[in-house]
Amino acid sequence: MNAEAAVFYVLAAITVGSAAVVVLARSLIYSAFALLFTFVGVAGLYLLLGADFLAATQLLIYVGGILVLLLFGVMLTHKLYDLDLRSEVTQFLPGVIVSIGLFAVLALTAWRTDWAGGDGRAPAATTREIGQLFMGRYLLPFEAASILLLVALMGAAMIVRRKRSA
Amino acid sequence: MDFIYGLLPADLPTWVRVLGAGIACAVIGVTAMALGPLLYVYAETKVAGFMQDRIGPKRVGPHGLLQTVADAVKLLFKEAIYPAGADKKLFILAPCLVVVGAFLSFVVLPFGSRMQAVDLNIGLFYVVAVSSLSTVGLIMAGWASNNKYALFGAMRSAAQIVSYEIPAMMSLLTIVMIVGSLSLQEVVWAQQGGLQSWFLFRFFPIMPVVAIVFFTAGLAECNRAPFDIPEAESELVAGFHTEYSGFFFAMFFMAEYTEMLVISAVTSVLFLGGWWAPHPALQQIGSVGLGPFWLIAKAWFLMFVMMWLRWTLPRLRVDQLMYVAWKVLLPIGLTLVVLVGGLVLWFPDGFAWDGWVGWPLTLALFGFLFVVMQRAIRWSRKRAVEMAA
Amino acid sequence: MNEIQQSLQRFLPELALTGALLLVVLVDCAQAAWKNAAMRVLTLAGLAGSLAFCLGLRGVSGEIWSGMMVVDPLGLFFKVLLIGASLLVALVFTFRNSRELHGQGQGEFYALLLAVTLSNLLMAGANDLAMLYLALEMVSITSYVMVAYMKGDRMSNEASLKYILFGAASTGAMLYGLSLLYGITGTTSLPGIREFLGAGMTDATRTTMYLVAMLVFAGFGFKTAAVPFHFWCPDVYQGAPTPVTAFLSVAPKAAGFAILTRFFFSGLATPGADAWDLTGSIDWPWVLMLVSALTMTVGNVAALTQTNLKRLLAYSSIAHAGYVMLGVVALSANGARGMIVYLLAYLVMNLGAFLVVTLIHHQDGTFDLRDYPGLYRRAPLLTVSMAIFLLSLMGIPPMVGFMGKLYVFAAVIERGPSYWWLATVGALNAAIAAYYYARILKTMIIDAGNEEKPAFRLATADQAWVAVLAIANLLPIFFWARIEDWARASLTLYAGR
Amino acid sequence: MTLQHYLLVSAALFALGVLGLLTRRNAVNVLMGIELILNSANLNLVAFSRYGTGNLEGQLFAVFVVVIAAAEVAVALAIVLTLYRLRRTPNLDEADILKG
Repeated sequence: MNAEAAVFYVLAAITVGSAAVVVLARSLIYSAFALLFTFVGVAGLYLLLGADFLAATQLLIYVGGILVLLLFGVMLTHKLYDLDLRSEVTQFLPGVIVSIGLFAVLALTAWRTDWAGGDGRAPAATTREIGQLFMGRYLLPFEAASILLLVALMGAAMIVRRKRSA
Repeated sequence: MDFIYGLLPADLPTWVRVLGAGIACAVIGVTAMALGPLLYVYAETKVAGFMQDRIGPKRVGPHGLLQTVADAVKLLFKEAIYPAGADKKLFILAPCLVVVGAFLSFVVLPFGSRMQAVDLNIGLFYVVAVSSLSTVGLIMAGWASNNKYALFGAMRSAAQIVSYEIPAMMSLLTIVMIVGSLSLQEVVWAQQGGLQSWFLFRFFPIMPVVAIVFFTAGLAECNRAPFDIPEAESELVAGFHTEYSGFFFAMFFMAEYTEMLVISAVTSVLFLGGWWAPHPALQQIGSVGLGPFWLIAKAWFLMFVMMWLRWTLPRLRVDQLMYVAWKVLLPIGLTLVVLVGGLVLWFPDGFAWDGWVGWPLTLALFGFLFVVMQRAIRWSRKRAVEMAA
Repeated sequence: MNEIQQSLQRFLPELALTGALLLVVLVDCAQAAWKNAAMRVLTLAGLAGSLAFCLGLRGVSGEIWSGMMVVDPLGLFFKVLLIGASLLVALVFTFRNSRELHGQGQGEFYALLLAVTLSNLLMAGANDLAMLYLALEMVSITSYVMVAYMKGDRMSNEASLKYILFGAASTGAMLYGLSLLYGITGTTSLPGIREFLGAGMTDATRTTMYLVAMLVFAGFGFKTAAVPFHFWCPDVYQGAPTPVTAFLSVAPKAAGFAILTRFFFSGLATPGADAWDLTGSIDWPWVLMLVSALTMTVGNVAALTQTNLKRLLAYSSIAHAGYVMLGVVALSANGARGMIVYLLAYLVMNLGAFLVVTLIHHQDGTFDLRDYPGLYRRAPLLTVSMAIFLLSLMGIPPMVGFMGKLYVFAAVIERGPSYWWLATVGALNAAIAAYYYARILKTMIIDAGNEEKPAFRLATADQAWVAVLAIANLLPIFFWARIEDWARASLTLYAGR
Repeated sequence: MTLQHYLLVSAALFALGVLGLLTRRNAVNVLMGIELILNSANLNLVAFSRYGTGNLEGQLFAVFVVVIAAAEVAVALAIVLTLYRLRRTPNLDEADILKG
């Protein structure tokens, strides 16, 4: 087993293991913190796949943004300093059966499909090319995403702001 | 790493040299990172003493030099106390995360043209990204303490860090636009040629503002005064680490000072020429490169500025804190991005006065700001006294 | 540079909307008394300008923004329809005549309306998986916010929560499907995908294509509220402010059909053949037929027992999505024309019905059918107009709704005997629908009401708009040839590369 | 390492995300499940980009997904917070005014 494989298995174990904790943990706060390891594990896998820019993006936005937001969400929707942040589970058995079936189907798909093949080389150092694509071919989605962020920011602020006393 | 690799005898097998250099680097790095804070804390107490007309530590060792060592030893041997009802696993994990987040940035800091652990081509982005780990660590610490002041402190810290990250990114972007790369090493190389080509002194009235925005946001990101609301003693005891003691408290302390060092070092790399000497003649003595010396000197100077500010400026209120981030720094940052984008396009070689006029002007500007601030503080003190009377 | 200039010229409708959006956001920051009026004018001007720019794009066909989007007659039709829907909503529903919106901040509403319209247009022209997903999510996220517009209102909030969780889950599934599609074909551009699939594929890959189609359909099904992705629909339509409901029941649904058409016909059709021919990879008609039949039936049957009019119209809109889907099922030029005509008709009849419901709520504060008796005497204009809208929804000639049904049914029957059962299901459904629409009419006209309630006081503008919408349901039959010409001309999809 | 290894990890993430969606009552927890699904799709995209055609389309797609996820979570949490403010519960099945 070479080094790459070893790293891969470690990262995969972290990712999937902590994702399982996210879904199965009884305590909401454990789920949230386990999500941290999932995100970091996925970032590691991106690095292994040669997508360094994306790995940094993953850390910055998922860990620094989304996870922090989720943690705020967890804490603001419970009595503060309440250790027993239970997250109840319903219909556990049917859920497990469905997901196992889903996993089987997807795994089979992954194995059997003839995926588009290339020469197997990783795309060259990505940051510069990604930057140029953003300003070139992907200019429109790039600008559209900025409009989306503007609207989401405005909308989220509008929703949580208390009604004006006017 | 290459540097140490070169020092090892050439007749050893390659893998021994690589491994040896790696281990040596790691040992030196971790030791420096772990022992550095001892020095910084000592410096902080001395600076604080000087500012407040006190003497500062002086009993343990000559001039109190061993005071922090003694403190550290005390902390290490103190019993680790777990608050009642605290979540022990997370309670321990939290300081580790914070420290890891702070230390990971060192990986890309360039101490010399070849003295850098890894020259990632996303270096700057990486520095910003790994600091997010600390944010999560803070929240974890606050929550695991089972103490509402700790939790409030943690949430305030997190909100503050996330907010100030945005103006910091904006000012980073300007540098990235000028250099055309995210690699810290290339940022430093772009400032070759002595004092006058440091980014702080380019595009005269603009880059100083960028530097101020970045440094202010950086200051806020490591929760330093005047942005230390999350740890405000008078309101929240000590913020997220209220419940921590002993070794874990020491870890938070270490992380805080390490973060200060990282912010200072990154600021030096971005604006003060990194490992370049102020004049090319000072770059090396004989064959020994002085790169690390210059970088550390600059970083330490900036840390001194941080301490200076801490003991000079009054603390901001929470609403003022957010106001500064969203309504002052962010608009300035956005304007700067547009402005610098235009400048890079139209003046690729910089302004005419960049060479020998830019840096004295910049220094004069900072001097002017200093005087204005001093006046303002004196005035507000006088007013406070009058109001009290 | 040249390409960007050319793209910009063909992108003027979207640019007008973006400009108006940004201006509205800026104006909203001002602290002036004229602010609300200014924002309304800006919004209307932006929409009207956008519509005007659309006229300049007639007959243009081609890729813009390096293949991220296409401009073609079908896309243009949808753009006109979508902008028209927003324009009508902005004109007809005001903060004055809606009890739910009254007193809420106005700036965000106009900004959101413009943003949804912009994203709808992007969706109608998307030609790349990344753009498609981005546009779809833009529509969704802005809609979530619009549904939650009534601050402090539990129903609005709950509706929005259900909407966002359901939406995020189904678009997540869709994204997974898109990622697999990228894996199979190695490209994210729709023409590229068609080229790849046209070259033929192995059996294993074909099986995967089934999976992809199912996952991707989760996203489209969510947008068009097709069974089994319709669960959010009644709750959201009931909880959202009525103007928003009216808007959501028309515009994003139409955009969903636009993207569905483009994805299936532009992305999966056989190159070289007739544009309306799909690859033989999957038995598409059967999948779509089943969805269509189920959607109609579920919507109509559930609507039977409703007494809340918003909820009733929500279920009926699910059923109408099923009828529109009939046009897609036919997989022929006539089917597509049926879909176009049906959507046009649906726009005027559904908006009209919602407007009447809003006005009644404004006066009486109720959405409950049991409070409707005696309305004929109190508000004859509203009742007559409502009758027109409902008859149109039923599909009674000479209303536009009839023309819509006529075209889709004709397209399905024309496909051959194996499709006739579907037409039968459709006809049965129309009968069920006629029952509950008629029940509303009966309640309003025949049932004796409480005489103590005062007569309706309606603003002139509201009366005028109700009348305009009612006429819009009646008149088109007289110049149908023009409409049919337009529909026929819109049937071109840009399919080059 | 082959493509299939990564696809398996992503399939596991997807299945776990769906499990979270199906079994959790807490709205924030459901959001976490959705994040898992988005991450799994992103992992797919990047893996295909690396082992498939070697083009960057997958990575760029993934960047947009990350941005969209951020916007979506911001709006979703705003709504959850309002729900909590109005109802004192983050649980989904207690949000039940709309029925029928």
